[in-house]
Amino acid sequence: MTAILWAFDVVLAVTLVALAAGVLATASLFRSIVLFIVFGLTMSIAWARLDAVDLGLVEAAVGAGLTGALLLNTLGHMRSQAEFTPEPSHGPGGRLALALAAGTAGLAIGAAVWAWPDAFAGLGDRVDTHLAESGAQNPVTAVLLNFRAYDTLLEIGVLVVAVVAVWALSPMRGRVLDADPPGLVLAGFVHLLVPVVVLVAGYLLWMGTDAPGGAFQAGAVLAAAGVLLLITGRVAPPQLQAIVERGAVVLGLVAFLAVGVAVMAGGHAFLELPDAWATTLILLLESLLTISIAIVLVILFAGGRTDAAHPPEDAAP
Amino acid sequence: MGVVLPLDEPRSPRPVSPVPRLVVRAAVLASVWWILTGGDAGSWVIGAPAVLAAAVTSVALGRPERWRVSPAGVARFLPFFAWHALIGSIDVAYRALHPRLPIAPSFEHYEIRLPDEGPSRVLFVNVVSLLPGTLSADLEGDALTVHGLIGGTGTIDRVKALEVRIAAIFDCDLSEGDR
Amino acid sequence: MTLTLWYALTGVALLVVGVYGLVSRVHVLRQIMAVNIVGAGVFLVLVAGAHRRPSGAIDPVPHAMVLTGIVVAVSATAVALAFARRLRADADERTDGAAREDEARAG
Amino acid sequence: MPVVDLLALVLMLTGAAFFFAGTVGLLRFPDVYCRLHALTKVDNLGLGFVLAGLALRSGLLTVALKLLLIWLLVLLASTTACHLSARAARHLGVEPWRRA
Repeated sequence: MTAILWAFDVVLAVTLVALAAGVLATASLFRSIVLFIVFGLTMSIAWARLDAVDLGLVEAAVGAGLTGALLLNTLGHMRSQAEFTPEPSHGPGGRLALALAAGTAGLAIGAAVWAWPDAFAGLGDRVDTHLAESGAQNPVTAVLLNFRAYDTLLEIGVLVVAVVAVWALSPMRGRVLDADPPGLVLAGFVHLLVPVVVLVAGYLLWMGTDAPGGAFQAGAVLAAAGVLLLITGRVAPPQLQAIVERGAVVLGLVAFLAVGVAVMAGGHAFLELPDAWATTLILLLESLLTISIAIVLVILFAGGRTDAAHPPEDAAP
Repeated sequence: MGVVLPLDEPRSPRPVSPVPRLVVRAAVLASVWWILTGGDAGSWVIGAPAVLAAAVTSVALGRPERWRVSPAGVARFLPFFAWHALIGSIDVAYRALHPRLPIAPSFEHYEIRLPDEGPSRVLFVNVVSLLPGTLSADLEGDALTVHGLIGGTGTIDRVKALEVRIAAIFDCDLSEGDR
Repeated sequence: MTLTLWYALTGVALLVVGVYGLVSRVHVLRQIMAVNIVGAGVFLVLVAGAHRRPSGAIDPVPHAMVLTGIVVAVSATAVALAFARRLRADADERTDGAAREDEARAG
Repeated sequence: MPVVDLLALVLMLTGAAFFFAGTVGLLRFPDVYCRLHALTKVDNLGLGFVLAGLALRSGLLTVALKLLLIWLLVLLASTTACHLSARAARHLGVEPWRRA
């Protein structure tokens, strides 16, 4: 059995590196992006192999799905002549020098990894000791929303900043999204699938406290439904002018800060969840985070601001 | 007898109330939630709002249609589907592995008789792609383009037979389809 | 060779491929994908390293960090792509403007 | 090995065989339309067999139902993707292959 698993690990690793090389070497940008999506999906298998199911879920939804959709959307914006761009060559000497430099850096990092001790507890033992008081059975969720809630607070902050940046960069003039009517089959698909996706997002959210899953997975899955609605023309691109959407964007951040400050009234430190309330607070925070993450990712996909001052022109190229 | 599922009645003179649709869909989605969580009673804290949100989404996305599902039609369809999906796969697998690749692909055209835009059509067009040698390649109005892997008149015959089975699920009358 | 070491070295290999791609490719979309591949390599090293507990369980802290990292990476990618689109739109506008001026001069 | 596990193993190996045949079809069939036949029909049946094997191994009704739900969603997604791919290919004017 171990021999089969080793063969699997070898095939997986070779596939990953070959896909990465393919992404960067393929002449057609469209193919390159498709390979990148396959790379993300293959990464999620690697996460599963390393017992990182939480990461596998996020990678499949975000790394492969959403990043791929973002890239394809941008490629669509960049007009078709951008599709085949011959990469200017650095000349054999230049390429060799670049490869040597990258290879040397790799060897140095590889040597450092090689020197790792075989056994290393890290912070795992401390997480295990305090897991019972975290309010979550899934250690990854416990770390995210309790032990290192600072990280998550800052992360949701990063998401909000990203929305502001994207919004500032691109008033959505010109082509919004494909104006092609979805057709009966796609419309039927969306009609059946989106409600189920909403349910699955709720399920991932619920599961997150004691098994792989949580706000990030749920938010990413919900965002996928939003993107599907967006590209099939079932909903207009988010109108950031609308108070509801602005509210949804900052909902997670505000709730996180509010909870962090509120617990201080009980004599706790900032973001130090009281043991008795931890489970409830985590579930509440995760629910609000899910909504914010989903709306942020959809806005990032839509890739720009639509407002009264810059009404989107019709999709005619 | 048929279970009335809320969806479309294209020529209905009165607007149809969304409430029965909402209730039926919420019930269906609640059973999906039950399956997902393995019947965990505590999960309804998240489950109830999630089911409600999903049901509202479903109703908001659909047109106010009304359609019926005949349990007898479903009961007759399932073995038909299972058998033909199996045969279809074995057939393609055989052709793919055969050294001489015995295929003769062609496009065929078919006029759909199932009612316009309804869920029966969506099911029909999707299932066509799972049956032996047929694949729905395009749809414009009532005109379905089928890609046949083996060609010949068999392609259209199989599609026609499927349409009758689908019509039985939804209690549709195919004879008035040429409106 | 342990599972940890194998996947950590795979991560290093991805990092090398990504860095080489980043400096040798010119198209902005491919550079953005190269950065993402570098990120994937780093994440793989981190998570492989989290697989070394004597108990056989995983160390959840790097997992949580990488989970955060993936979401931050997608937002960074989105911002980078917004920059790319903006650059492209401005470049197009300049070419269109130049073309119009040429037309005006010719006509 | 208990009979149930043996049966599950047989089911999963059957599924794997279908996946293999589907992949051979993807590689050997001459054009996009024929390849879609292989992917849509054969791979989905293969997945059905694998999931049936997994359901049998778990021995739990809720797990079996969950796997059935997954299979139905995959069927829906892949027949939709198949139709959209074929449609896009036709609209782009991809010529179907004819035996010479």
